[in-house]
Amino acid sequence: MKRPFLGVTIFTVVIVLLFVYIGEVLTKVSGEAVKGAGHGVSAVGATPEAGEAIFWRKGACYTCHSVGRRGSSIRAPNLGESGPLNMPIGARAALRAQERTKQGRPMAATDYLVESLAEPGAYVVEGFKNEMPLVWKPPIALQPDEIKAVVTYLQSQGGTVDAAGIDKSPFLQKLKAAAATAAAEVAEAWKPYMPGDPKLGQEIFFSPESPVGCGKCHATKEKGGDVGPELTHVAATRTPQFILQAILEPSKEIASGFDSILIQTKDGRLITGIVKKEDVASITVADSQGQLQKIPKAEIAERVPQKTSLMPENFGEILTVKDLHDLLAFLMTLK
Amino acid sequence: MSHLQFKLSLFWSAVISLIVTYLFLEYGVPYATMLITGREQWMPVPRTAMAMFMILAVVGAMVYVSTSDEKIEEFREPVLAFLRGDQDGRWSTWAKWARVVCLAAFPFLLGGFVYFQTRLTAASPTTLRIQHPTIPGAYEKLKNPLRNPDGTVKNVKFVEEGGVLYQKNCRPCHGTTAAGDGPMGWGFRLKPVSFRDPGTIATLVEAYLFWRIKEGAAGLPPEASPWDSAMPAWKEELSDEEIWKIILAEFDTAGVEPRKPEKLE
Amino acid sequence: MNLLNRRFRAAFPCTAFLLFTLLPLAFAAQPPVEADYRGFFGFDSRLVVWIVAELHLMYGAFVLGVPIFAVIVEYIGKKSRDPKYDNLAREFTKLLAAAFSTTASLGGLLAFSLFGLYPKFMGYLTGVFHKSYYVYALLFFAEGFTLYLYYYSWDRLQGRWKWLHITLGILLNVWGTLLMLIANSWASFMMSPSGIDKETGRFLGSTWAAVANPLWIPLAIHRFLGNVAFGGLIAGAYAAVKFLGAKTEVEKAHYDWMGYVGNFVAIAALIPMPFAGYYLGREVYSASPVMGNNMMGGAFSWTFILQAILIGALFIGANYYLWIGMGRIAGAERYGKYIKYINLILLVCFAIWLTPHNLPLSAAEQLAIGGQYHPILKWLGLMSAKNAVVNFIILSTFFSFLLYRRGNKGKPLPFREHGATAKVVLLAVGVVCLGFLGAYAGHLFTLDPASLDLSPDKARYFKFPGLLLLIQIGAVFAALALTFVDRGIHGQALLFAVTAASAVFALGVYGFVVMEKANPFLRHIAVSQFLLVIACLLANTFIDIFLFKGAGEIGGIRWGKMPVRSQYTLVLLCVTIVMLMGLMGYIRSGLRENWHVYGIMQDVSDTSYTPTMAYMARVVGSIVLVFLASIAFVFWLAGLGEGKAPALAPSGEGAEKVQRGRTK
Amino acid sequence: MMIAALVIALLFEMSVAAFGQQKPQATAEAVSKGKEIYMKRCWFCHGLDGKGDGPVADYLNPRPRDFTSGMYKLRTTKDAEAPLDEDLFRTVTRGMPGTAMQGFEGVLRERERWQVIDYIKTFDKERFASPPEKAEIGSEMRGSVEKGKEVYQKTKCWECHGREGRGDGTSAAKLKDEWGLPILPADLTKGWQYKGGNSVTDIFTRFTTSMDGTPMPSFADTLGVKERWDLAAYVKSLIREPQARGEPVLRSKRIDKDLPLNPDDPSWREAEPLDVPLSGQVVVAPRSQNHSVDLITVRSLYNDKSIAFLLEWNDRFKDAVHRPEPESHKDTYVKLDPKRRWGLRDAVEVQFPVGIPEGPARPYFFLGEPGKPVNLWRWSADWNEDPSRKTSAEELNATGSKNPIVPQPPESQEVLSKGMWKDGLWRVVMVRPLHTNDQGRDIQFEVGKMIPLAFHAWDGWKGEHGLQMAISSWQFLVLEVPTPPIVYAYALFSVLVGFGAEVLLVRWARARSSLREVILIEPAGTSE
Repeated sequence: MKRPFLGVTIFTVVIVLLFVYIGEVLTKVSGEAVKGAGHGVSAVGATPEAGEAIFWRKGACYTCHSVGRRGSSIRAPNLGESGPLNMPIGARAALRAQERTKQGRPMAATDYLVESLAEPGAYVVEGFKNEMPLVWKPPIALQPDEIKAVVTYLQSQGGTVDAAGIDKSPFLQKLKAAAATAAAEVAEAWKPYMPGDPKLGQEIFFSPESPVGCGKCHATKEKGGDVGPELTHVAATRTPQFILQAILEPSKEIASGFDSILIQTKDGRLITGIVKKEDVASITVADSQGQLQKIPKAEIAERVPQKTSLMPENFGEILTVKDLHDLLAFLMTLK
Repeated sequence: MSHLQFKLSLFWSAVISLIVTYLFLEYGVPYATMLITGREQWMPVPRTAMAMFMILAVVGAMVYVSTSDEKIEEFREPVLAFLRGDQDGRWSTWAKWARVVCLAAFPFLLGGFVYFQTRLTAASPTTLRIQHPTIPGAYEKLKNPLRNPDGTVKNVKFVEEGGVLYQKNCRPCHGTTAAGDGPMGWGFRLKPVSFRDPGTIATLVEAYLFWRIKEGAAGLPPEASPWDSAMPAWKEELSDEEIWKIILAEFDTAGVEPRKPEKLE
Repeated sequence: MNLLNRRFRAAFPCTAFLLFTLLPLAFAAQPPVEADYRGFFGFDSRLVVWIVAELHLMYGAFVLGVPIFAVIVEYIGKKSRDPKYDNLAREFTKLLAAAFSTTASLGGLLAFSLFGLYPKFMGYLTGVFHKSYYVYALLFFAEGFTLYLYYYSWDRLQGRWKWLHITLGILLNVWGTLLMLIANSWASFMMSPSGIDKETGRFLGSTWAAVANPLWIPLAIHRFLGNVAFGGLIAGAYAAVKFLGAKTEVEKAHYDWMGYVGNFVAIAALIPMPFAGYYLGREVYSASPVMGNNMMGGAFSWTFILQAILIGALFIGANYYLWIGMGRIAGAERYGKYIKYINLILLVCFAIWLTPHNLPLSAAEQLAIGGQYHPILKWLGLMSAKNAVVNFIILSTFFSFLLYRRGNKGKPLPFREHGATAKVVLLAVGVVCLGFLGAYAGHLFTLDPASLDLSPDKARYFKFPGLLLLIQIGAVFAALALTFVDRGIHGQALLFAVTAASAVFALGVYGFVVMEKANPFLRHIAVSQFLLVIACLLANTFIDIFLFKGAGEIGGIRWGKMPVRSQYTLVLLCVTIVMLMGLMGYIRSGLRENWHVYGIMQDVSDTSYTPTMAYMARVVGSIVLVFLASIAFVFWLAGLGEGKAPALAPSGEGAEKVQRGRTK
Repeated sequence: MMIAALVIALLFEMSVAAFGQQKPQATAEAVSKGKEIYMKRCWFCHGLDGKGDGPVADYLNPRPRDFTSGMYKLRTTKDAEAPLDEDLFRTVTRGMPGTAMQGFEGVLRERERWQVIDYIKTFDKERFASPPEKAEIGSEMRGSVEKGKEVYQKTKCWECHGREGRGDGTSAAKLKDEWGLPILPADLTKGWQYKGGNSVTDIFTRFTTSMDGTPMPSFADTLGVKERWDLAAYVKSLIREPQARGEPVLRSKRIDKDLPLNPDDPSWREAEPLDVPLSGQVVVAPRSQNHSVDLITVRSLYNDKSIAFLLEWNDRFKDAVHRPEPESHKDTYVKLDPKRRWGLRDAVEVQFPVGIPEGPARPYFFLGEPGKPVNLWRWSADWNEDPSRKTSAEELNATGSKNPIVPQPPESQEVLSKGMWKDGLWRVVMVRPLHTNDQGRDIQFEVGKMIPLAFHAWDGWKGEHGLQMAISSWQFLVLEVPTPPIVYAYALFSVLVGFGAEVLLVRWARARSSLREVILIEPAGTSE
């Protein structure tokens, strides 16, 4: 029994190895790209491929930026050909750098790209707001090498990849220093005063009876209203502090596309809300209760952009400390 | 058993079958292809196919000679006899010498083979593309807006307009009759596709063609190797409606029908 | 019963308990805010699910496939009163009982890992299918109880209670098939969802509508046949290993026979397999032309080359085993001369089947050929050519088998001696053939071209296959008539010739015409080919049964007189079909690409890409090795229970004998 | 299966051939059928009224035939006669090489082709009212190439077609057709562009019958039959078919002396030529489908320091002045202005990827793509004629056709180049060191590796500039290597191994033969 079994085992292994070999050969012959590589894994080396993986996964850049037809976010400039100036970011960077040089901050294309990651607020593309989180800070917390990879990915969009140039950029040094500070900050990270229960928080968020009823205006996943920004992935890009601030002081930073306007109609009504739809004949606004109102343009006497958010400013008063922590705990699960 | 009756031994039958197979593939098929297609040059059987067919032929021969113990014995006998040499003194002189020559030549043939295999030669890389790369999700569900739900064209005018667009924009490569033989194919190694070939657009849904025309070679996924495809990205110059019209005309010109989702019984 | 069997008895309730207490818990324990995906101790969660699912499926295939033919063998034993059949059925069931608890455990593991690693997706699936889970659980109980009842009551339910035992076996199959159908509906739902709102993915409330999705039945048929072939070949390999280790001639004879039966079962299931595959493929195209395209022309076209290699190995291997087997039959040497022709046909067909439409061309070849496609060989890559050669392979394999069967048969008895029964049965077979051939011919003659979106003038393309179907009816009756006048062999030859000429050559070539002129009609050609071949198989089988019933024997079959290489062939067949199972599992699952539920629910995990062939082959290869090793272990455990324990004894002598036999 | 298919296909071909070219009667029904076909296949170019003014006509050179003019180039009838139906049939069947007219064989059935001819003839009924007189072609005679050459000189064929037959004759630039538009004489070395076919009889027929609408006269009256067959033989001998060597691989030969910058240098004879076919640039706007350079012959040599390329291509005129205009992107293809004469320069360009690619991935074959730049060596005729320049080639980089093509800074310019034009043939040599210091922009040549390269060419006479050009697919360059000694060691080793294996096998077989005697005595042992 022993010897045939050994023979059969060897025979079996040989057949299976042959099968695996044919698989390898077919892969080679058919020129199948290594479709798996790069996805999900963190970057190794500053290559456009690694940067691409980070852009579309860990870095969560795609939640705001699209690249050409890839992705569907419109919060931030498209980095592909369909972006501003009809140029992909790699090509665009050179022009931006010239612009920045004229503004008194001399730099090259690569510097511009690094700067826009290091100091997102330094130059804001017209028509957009600076709402980019600092990528080297939590929750995204990219390592300097990973940021380098992302920059090479951006360079590969219409420009020349120049990994060496990134190292030379003064902004990378700044970024590294800032990242180090951030890491130190993480060590003594912000801690809530008390632990929250996400389940109760969810109830507060969605329950129609709750005094706040965030779900009337905000959506997570499929559920909720669409007056305010969708919060499905809010915790992936925002820190707890930011979220807390946004709840308590909603007007301090308003997400782009969610500015409210005040409309005065010809018959004297005043309507405040967020513009949801506008065409030649009419304008539809959503009010703070999530109700849609359609106003014919002919009836509008005046429209004034508001500096305040439509979101009520009184949550600090309505919510108990416990409610607030529950709500925050719930929001932090939205990654 | 009659010794007069000529019977080829199993070993030689196998060897001759393999040689005949090889000659058929190496010369027969290329010559027949030339005759049938009416072209002026032999069309070789691709090496990969050749290797596959020959491996099969060898497997087949091995299978056949091992179907019974007698056959194995019969097959092995000439080989062993050759290796053993003349031990009974019955071989003719030339047979003895032939054996010696064969034995002497074998190591050198092997050496030569190794030399030609290992010597640095530069063969141009094999190019292979996935024939129908996966259509991106954004295009997958598109329907030709110029067709009725039952597949008929809404207005014959569209086909005609598409025809003009086709002849103006696509004809230089894909040819007047969509046979992939347009004059601009001359310089391109990856020849333009013949739409008359039943394996091409006749097996595809129209959304697929829309994608290919709109995005061109630049929009191909990596495994479909866009490096040699000269297909332009027509989104630069043609509107969606024009592309849909061209698609109507392509099928009309080539005389084939697009693949339709089959009706579920 | 000794300790080990008791251990098995204990294992089942334990597993069942685990499965049915924890499973609902897993459903219920949906966290209020669920994660989409979870990791698995640092491993790739998709890989974990892949391996566990594939192993579960393989065990499941074995456990569902074996009872089908075990019961049939038992029934034959009852009819023929030959105890060797009963023993064989029992041995099959022993393997079954041993593998069953492993199957159940793997099923539990699969459920846990799915719920654990893909909570969101499984939440969705549970929302749609939770009702079917309970039915599944109940059926599982029934299956388990019936199996153990069937196995342990073998001795008690003998003699006049045998029918009750066979009924138990049939029940076992009923439960098994129902189980498979339910589990299968989940898998096919993921490929072709139904019963939900196509835009939002919202469940519309009817579980039945989701179960009865378009791919449910085609997939189930394909899986059913696959399971039978799988079971047969695993049992065959088991017999082969036992044969190689056998000490006595009796043992050898038994295991030789068992291997032969296993191979026979597999061939019987393999023959209709291509048709089931074609049906499934067609339905995939119907459900989503894009998925169909990816399958046959796109990213998955290369996996089908691999599949063709494996299936070719299966058919050639099965035939080869039969041919060697003819060596143990006195009198079979008369038919030896046919082997080379069958071999040639098989290889040529196989070569055509393997030829892809887009052959890899080097730049030089591209230049010489002047294009992407070789002007002649490209035709071999198209559907018509493939269909034709598949039919030819089936016919040849069947022919091989008939030769084998009549190996030791002498002169047939005059037909009238079989009495009226033979005539009635054969005429009935003729009428059945007349029925389906005629019905389909009628369908073709009256088919409205508009129903295929074809213009009316294309109706003329429907006539030719219709005509061939009518000719086939004539051929079937001619064959029967020849049988009635004691020319049965000529009748069979006539039918073979007509079928090969019409199904393979005429329709094979005609398929290209149709492909060009009336493409939507092409699938009717495939169905016609299928019906032509089936009619031939059916009529010839029955003619053969009566032809050689009671015919004189030239010599006996010397069971046990098989060379070692034949047993290795059985092992090869077994490994091949396990790899094939793994490969098909990958294709079926991979076709969805980055969708959990095709077109409805996107896979947004890190692993939502299609792996390369090389990676796939490595994973499937490992799964195959794990499966074979584990099932060998399970069989070894089952063998421990036997008192004689031939496997355990140091069998140096037997093995040496075998060794010596091999070198000779 | 396959054999059956072959047989059927063969039978089919034979049955078609058996029908011959018998023209069926032109009935009213045939004309109306012909009209249907015309409206599906022909009117795009030839126009609804057959005036050669279809919507596509403006993009074609030569323009489509105007059927109302009654003038046909390809006839077997006497000068100024209408063509025979068979002549038209031949053109419809085989097309006109070198033009946009493609053959319809295999698409239209024979009967359909006759029908469409019946319809075409209705555009100019008068012309076809009486049967035309057939020219005397007779059966083919064996001509003498030498005598034909004399006839070529004597008849002054070279005035238009050039001394070497490249269509570069002294009056070539001034020729006009029947409508007063500029027309170029045929380049007789390009057999693939002979509009009426390139067999000796075809050639004979052309100068016997003349080509209507063109300056090509009939020589039926001026030359004897024998002289004309001699001339035909000579013209046929001028044809140079592009060699299809199989692989598109340019083998660069290693020499141990300095690389020649002179195209006439005898060292070039040692290098193996590669014929590279080129197409019009139809990939991005502005597309041009009327390119003029359709074949470049390349040779390459290298030594331990540098690599040299010799590029040769036919160009009727030497154009060395450059006054480019901005390109317009208005239309998908460049519309032709048949009256326009251009004054731009000829140029040629070699394209390499910046790094040698590993694996099958390469930059896009036309100017690369973002992230995958290409290195261009552009030689231009105006620089060639400018004595103030050190070299006539410039190194540039491109990252896709959308992005501007950037010249490299002066310190990176390392390609030396020299071009010569003679008898309608440009010959250009480019030399560059194998390795440069500019690794981010230049190709670095490595011995034994497959290096993709592609070619671009501009013919100034046709107004080609910018993206209006002729382009090729990727070809491959390989710098040939001497076989390293280790390979010989491998071979020697395998000879020894083979010999050793043989010795063992023979010993085994001999030992076995004695064993076999034993087995034969004991036949029972075979079954296990």
